Amino acid sequence: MSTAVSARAAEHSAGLDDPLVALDDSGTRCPSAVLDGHLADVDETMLTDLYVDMAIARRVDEEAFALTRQGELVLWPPSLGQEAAQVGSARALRGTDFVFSSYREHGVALMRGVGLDELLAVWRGTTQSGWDPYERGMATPQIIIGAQTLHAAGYAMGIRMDGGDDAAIAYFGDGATSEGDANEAMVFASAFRAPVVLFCQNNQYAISEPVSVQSRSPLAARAIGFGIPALRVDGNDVLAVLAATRIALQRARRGGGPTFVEAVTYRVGPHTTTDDPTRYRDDEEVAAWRGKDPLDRLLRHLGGAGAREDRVREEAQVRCDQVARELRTAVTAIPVPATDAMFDHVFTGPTRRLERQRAEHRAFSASIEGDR
Amino acid sequence: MSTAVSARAAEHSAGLDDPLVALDDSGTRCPSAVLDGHLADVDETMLTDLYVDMAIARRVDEEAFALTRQGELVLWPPSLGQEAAQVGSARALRGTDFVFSSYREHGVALMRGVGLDELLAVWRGTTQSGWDPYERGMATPQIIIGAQTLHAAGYAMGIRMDGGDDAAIAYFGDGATSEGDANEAMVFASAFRAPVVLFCQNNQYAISEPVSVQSRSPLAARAIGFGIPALRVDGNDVLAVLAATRIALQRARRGGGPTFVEAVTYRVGPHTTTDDPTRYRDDEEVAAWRGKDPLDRLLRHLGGAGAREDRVREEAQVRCDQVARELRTAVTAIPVPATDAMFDHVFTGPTRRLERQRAEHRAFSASIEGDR
Amino acid sequence: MTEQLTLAKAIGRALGDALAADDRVVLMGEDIGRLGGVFRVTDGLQERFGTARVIDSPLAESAIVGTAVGMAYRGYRPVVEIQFDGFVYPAFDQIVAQVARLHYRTRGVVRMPLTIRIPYGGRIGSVEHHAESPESYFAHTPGLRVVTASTPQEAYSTMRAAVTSDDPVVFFEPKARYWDKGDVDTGRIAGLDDAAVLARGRDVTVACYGPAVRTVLDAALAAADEGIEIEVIDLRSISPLDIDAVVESVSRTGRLVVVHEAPAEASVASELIASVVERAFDALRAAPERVTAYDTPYPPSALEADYLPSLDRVLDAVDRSLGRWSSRTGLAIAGGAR
Amino acid sequence: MTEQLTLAKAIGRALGDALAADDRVVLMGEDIGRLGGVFRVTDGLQERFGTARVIDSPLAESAIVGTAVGMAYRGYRPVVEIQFDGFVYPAFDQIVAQVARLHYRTRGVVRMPLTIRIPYGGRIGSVEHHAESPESYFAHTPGLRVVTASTPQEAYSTMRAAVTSDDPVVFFEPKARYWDKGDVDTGRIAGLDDAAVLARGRDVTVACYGPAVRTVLDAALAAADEGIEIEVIDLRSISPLDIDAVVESVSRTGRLVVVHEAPAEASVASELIASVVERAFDALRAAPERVTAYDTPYPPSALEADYLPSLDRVLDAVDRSLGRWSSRTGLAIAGGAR
Ligand SMILES: Cc1ncc(C[n+]2csc(CCOP(=O)(O)OP(=O)(O)O)c2C)c(N)n1
Ligand SMILES: Cc1ncc(C[n+]2csc(CCOP(=O)(O)OP(=O)(O)O)c2C)c(N)n1
Ligand SMILES: [Mg+2]
Ligand SMILES: [Mg+2]
Repeated sequence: MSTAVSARAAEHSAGLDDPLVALDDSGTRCPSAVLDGHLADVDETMLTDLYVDMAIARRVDEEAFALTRQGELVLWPPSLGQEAAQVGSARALRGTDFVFSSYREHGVALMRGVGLDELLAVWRGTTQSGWDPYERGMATPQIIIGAQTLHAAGYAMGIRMDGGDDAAIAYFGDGATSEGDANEAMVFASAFRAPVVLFCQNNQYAISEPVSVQSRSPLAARAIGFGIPALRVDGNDVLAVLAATRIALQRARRGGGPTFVEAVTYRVGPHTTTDDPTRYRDDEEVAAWRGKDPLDRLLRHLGGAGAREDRVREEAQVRCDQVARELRTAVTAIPVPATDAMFDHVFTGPTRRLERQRAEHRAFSASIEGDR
Repeated sequence: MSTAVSARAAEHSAGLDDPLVALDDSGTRCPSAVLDGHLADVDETMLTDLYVDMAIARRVDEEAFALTRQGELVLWPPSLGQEAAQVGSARALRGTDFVFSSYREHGVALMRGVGLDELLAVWRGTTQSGWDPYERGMATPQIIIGAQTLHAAGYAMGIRMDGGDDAAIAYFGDGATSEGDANEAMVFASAFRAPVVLFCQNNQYAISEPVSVQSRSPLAARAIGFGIPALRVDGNDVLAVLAATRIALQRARRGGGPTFVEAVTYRVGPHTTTDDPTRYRDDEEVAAWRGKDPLDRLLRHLGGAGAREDRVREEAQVRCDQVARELRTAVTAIPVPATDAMFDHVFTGPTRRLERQRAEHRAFSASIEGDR
Repeated sequence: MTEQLTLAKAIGRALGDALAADDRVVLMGEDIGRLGGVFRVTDGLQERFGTARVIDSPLAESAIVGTAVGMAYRGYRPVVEIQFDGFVYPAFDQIVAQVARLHYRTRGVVRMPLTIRIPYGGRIGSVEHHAESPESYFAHTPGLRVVTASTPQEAYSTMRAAVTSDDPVVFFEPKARYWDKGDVDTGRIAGLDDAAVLARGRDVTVACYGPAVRTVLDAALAAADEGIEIEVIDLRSISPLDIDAVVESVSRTGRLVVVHEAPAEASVASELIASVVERAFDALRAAPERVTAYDTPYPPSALEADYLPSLDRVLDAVDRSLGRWSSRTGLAIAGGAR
Repeated sequence: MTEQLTLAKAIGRALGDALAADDRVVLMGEDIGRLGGVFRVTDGLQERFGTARVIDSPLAESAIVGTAVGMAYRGYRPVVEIQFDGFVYPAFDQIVAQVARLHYRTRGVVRMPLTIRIPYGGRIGSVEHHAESPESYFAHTPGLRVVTASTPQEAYSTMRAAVTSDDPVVFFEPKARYWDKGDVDTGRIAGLDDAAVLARGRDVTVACYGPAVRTVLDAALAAADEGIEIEVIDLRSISPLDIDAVVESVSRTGRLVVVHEAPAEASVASELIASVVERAFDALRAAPERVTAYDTPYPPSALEADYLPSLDRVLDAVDRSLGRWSSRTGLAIAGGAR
């Protein structure tokens, strides 16, 4: 135990007072000693891609929200407003990294190549996992707040054991930082110098509770006390998020252990489609954050940088409309499992008890079909 | 959420690099800007009392250890070496404060007026609680690591609700800081500005695991990230511990919320009477820490301060011998509960199920007495 | 005073009345204050009683229960909410190793008058962890009272009793029935020990609780059409169980079916059957039957109707118990061995 | 190769052999490395396999299990230790909501080949939380295999099977039997499904597992002196239970006694009785009996001998089941209704 470790953690931390920015609200590129070295490859193509990715993430979210209102999905936790935090961080990853997310990381999932049907399936109530985690390098949604942070830390411990230079990333919310699991994840990640990025989207709310209920001090500052460097970034600035995640990943790959990234953002929509945020927050607050919209900001930047804003917007529009059409086809094509499937995969092989119950259920189903 | 809170926490913290001391290893009184204001009332009488208290705590520990070897107790977790941390902190409390400890705080219990029979009863296997928590202002030993930190935080939240200026104190070890509960306790204590002292005795080991397994950075530093001021003190310096706890209590009573105190000390004995520390640590390490013995240090200080060292030692000796005699009487006088008592107090009143089981058990007992 | 209330509102009323009746009562949980809870059960209570008594807590279940333990030490009577059934497990240690045992541990000195409210059960068409029935875990834990309610009146009366009880109570609120309406007499405070016979019948005893009660009552009506009389027992207390009431009933009917939404294995249904068999073996004329969830994790909601006990599955079990035709036995002896 | 080993050493041998056989096996827990575990079960393994494969972890059970889940995702087969029975509850969420369900949740894609080792059970004369039998909680949880062992050979063979299994296994190690010695053939690897009949007998079936097995075998010997033949079934797998084996036995004996150290309510014993009654009602000639801990928290160790099933309590239940004199029934029909 040495003060050197916290000194090192503090030294490698940044943005605790004012979140790091690469693009200010007006879209102007601000120099950043911390971030700039990790943004050298950003060119117009990349900026356009980032914009299109965010636009698609937003459109998928809007469409899914609408589908829920139409009864096609049972529930939907919108990611509206968090596109920069999700796209920026996910774009920093490589295919062999592994993502452990909560339930709101639709943008991240899309970046990992998750199909639209795969993305919506959980929310249609037909399955608890929409995709193959190994195929996408991403675990399926975790609903127990904080639980996935330990999985990410453990996965990263595994990476160290087999000597790879992959990294794991855990996505979690501001509320999650209060859970024992999220704190134990910091203990283990730090103790084992696990190559993991602890990526906190501080979207200001845990359902109705403002982040001030969870903590009176910045969430990122917490990490330093665990010996983990913290980067606090403007979460609506896709470049800042991209750069911070790259810094964290680089540290992880080089054996430098975990990094905590706090992306300061805002959940513009309700917690889920069943929530009514007017009960706990003002329109003004929402309006103020809408002014910091991540897509608008990048678009302004693209304009300022000389790109044809309307061309980018149009390209995005075309892609989004395409995605929206695909999505509406995809949702109805999601298979409804046979009832009998509820007995599958409890274990890796059959057990007498469950096969008995399966048989009983079959006989019963057959009986009521003929009978009543 | 504001950086101001962590700034305030950091500002009110001290000793993170080098633990605060009032008495150095040689017993010399060192000036301390942080501590001295809280040691103004320390005179020879108080120093003598502190010495005698520590000597008694040590003697009780030694006797209990011996009793365990003789089969009179089922287990004993020795507090040898931690007398300054326990006596110094407990002496800072007042009667209406409330203590939540783990299993090793025998010194604290003695300071709270816990009787020798009460202290030993749990370790004789005849009860799970040796004393009335309300009578002593101290909950009985907690064995689940970390659980009591939440109880202390909640008790302190209660104090705030009823507007008292009492405080709660949680005692826990270095190992306990890894548990989710201990971290959640910091979240709640900080969020509710609870008047609680989080008193960590870092005795360097959790059973066989050195504290480096738990954390690569100082435990006290962790608190600051939660917005909680931290004081790190030489835990073998009874005056430093006394002062730090007083500072923490004063803050609590004045509405300033929680404080984390890390007392850096050493578990000189085995983890419990069933442990064999030679399997995991060197004799040299133990010897080095024996050199920092809290009793010797205070005695040297008393000598240096002009008090008659041998008089103090003698006074302590007389009191200790007295206590040892009482203790040996007390242990055998601890009542063995009637078997039937195992059915008592599951609920506050009888239930049919348990009364049935009680009756069955009685009938059965009667039958085998007569029968086999 | 009698009033028509939903079950959710009846609980809210009970909590409000409890807060008004006793200063030591405090409420704590995630989103219970400003929002009034995700089911609006605590709607309006923070406005009425202030943020010091109706507390929005940080997001940490172990701490919610653990700090409530500390408050109880200080003399409070905390009522804490776990937002959904599936989120109680992080608090498991504090519940089973602390709340359930402190009275016993301290030989009766410390009391833990905590109420742990848990909206529970399925059939709300939601996602994983929002539809579970974890009551058997708590029933297996000595030192906890575990209760539920099947109507707005029961919910009101039992919640008042739970908050007043000096024992820790885990109160499972049947969330699928939150919107059921019924008359509530706020003068009625229940006991926590006794089952209630909701319908008398000679042929089969069906014991159930919480959300399953309505299913069973419906089944009893359907059975009546076929001339079969079901005696419906609402157990109300899940632990301790009112075995006497069930034994008394079975001594008349000779047949027992137990219905709940939790999986079967090592469950409350297992317990009830084991206990009744122990005490009324000779009275039993047929093997007791369980109608429960299957022993799989809770499936996606698209399948929950088949996973949970249904009216038809209850009737099937009743038939089996009567030796009439049933899907499982394949018997087709109409009228059965009555 | 056959060798005399204590049960503790047999488990250590199994773990060492598993580490040697498969690089993906890793061990993690509190004090399991340098110290070799508080019971020395993992003694020498860190020296042999290094700190990367035999890991002393920070003191946090939820993290021990939760990070093991992550390792399993990465392709490892973690074997984690919970130091004592009473310390498993902080990990409850990770075990029941993650470990038990990930295979189901992902429709068979993700496997959780975790082994969770828990030294359990009483009669070691220790303090609170060191003598519990929490297996019923896990038996009630779909998706977990729950096993134990009663001899060194069983411990070896079953641990090898547990580590090799692609299902998550909670392995309850009967700590009071750690020092029992017996021959161990390291060539024998068990299955995880079947109960074993340890003694044949015509009069009563007694089903038990783990630390209770020796008690029951002793009781069988004592009963034999009185001319009563007990058929002793060691269940071995606590979940799923081998009901077929018990039903087969009961179909011959007509009588069933279930013995375990956990409290009775909503327990494995409740389950076994409910299941056997369901399937062998007509074969039963007397009410099945439970000999378990009472439904109180674990008492101080001074009282544990009376709290736990004893030879005499087993015999008393056997007598009761045979309709002979028993303390509970007060019957005195020597020879009984056999
Ligand atoms: C252990 C647990 N407790 C409670 C909940 C209920 N719940 C679902 S989302 C949520 C708020 C989470 O807030 P945050 O971590 O900030 O994530 P966000 O929803 O803002 O993305 C709560 C309390 C849960 N899912 N899991
Ligand atoms: C939840 C829990 N896990 C594990 C244990 C077993 N155990 C008892 S003491 C101990 C070490 C505690 O170390 P520390 O917190 O430093 O306190 P110390 O014993 O040094 O006073 C452990 C692991 C326990 N009692 N509770
Ligand atoms: Mg949030
Ligand atoms: Mg320690």
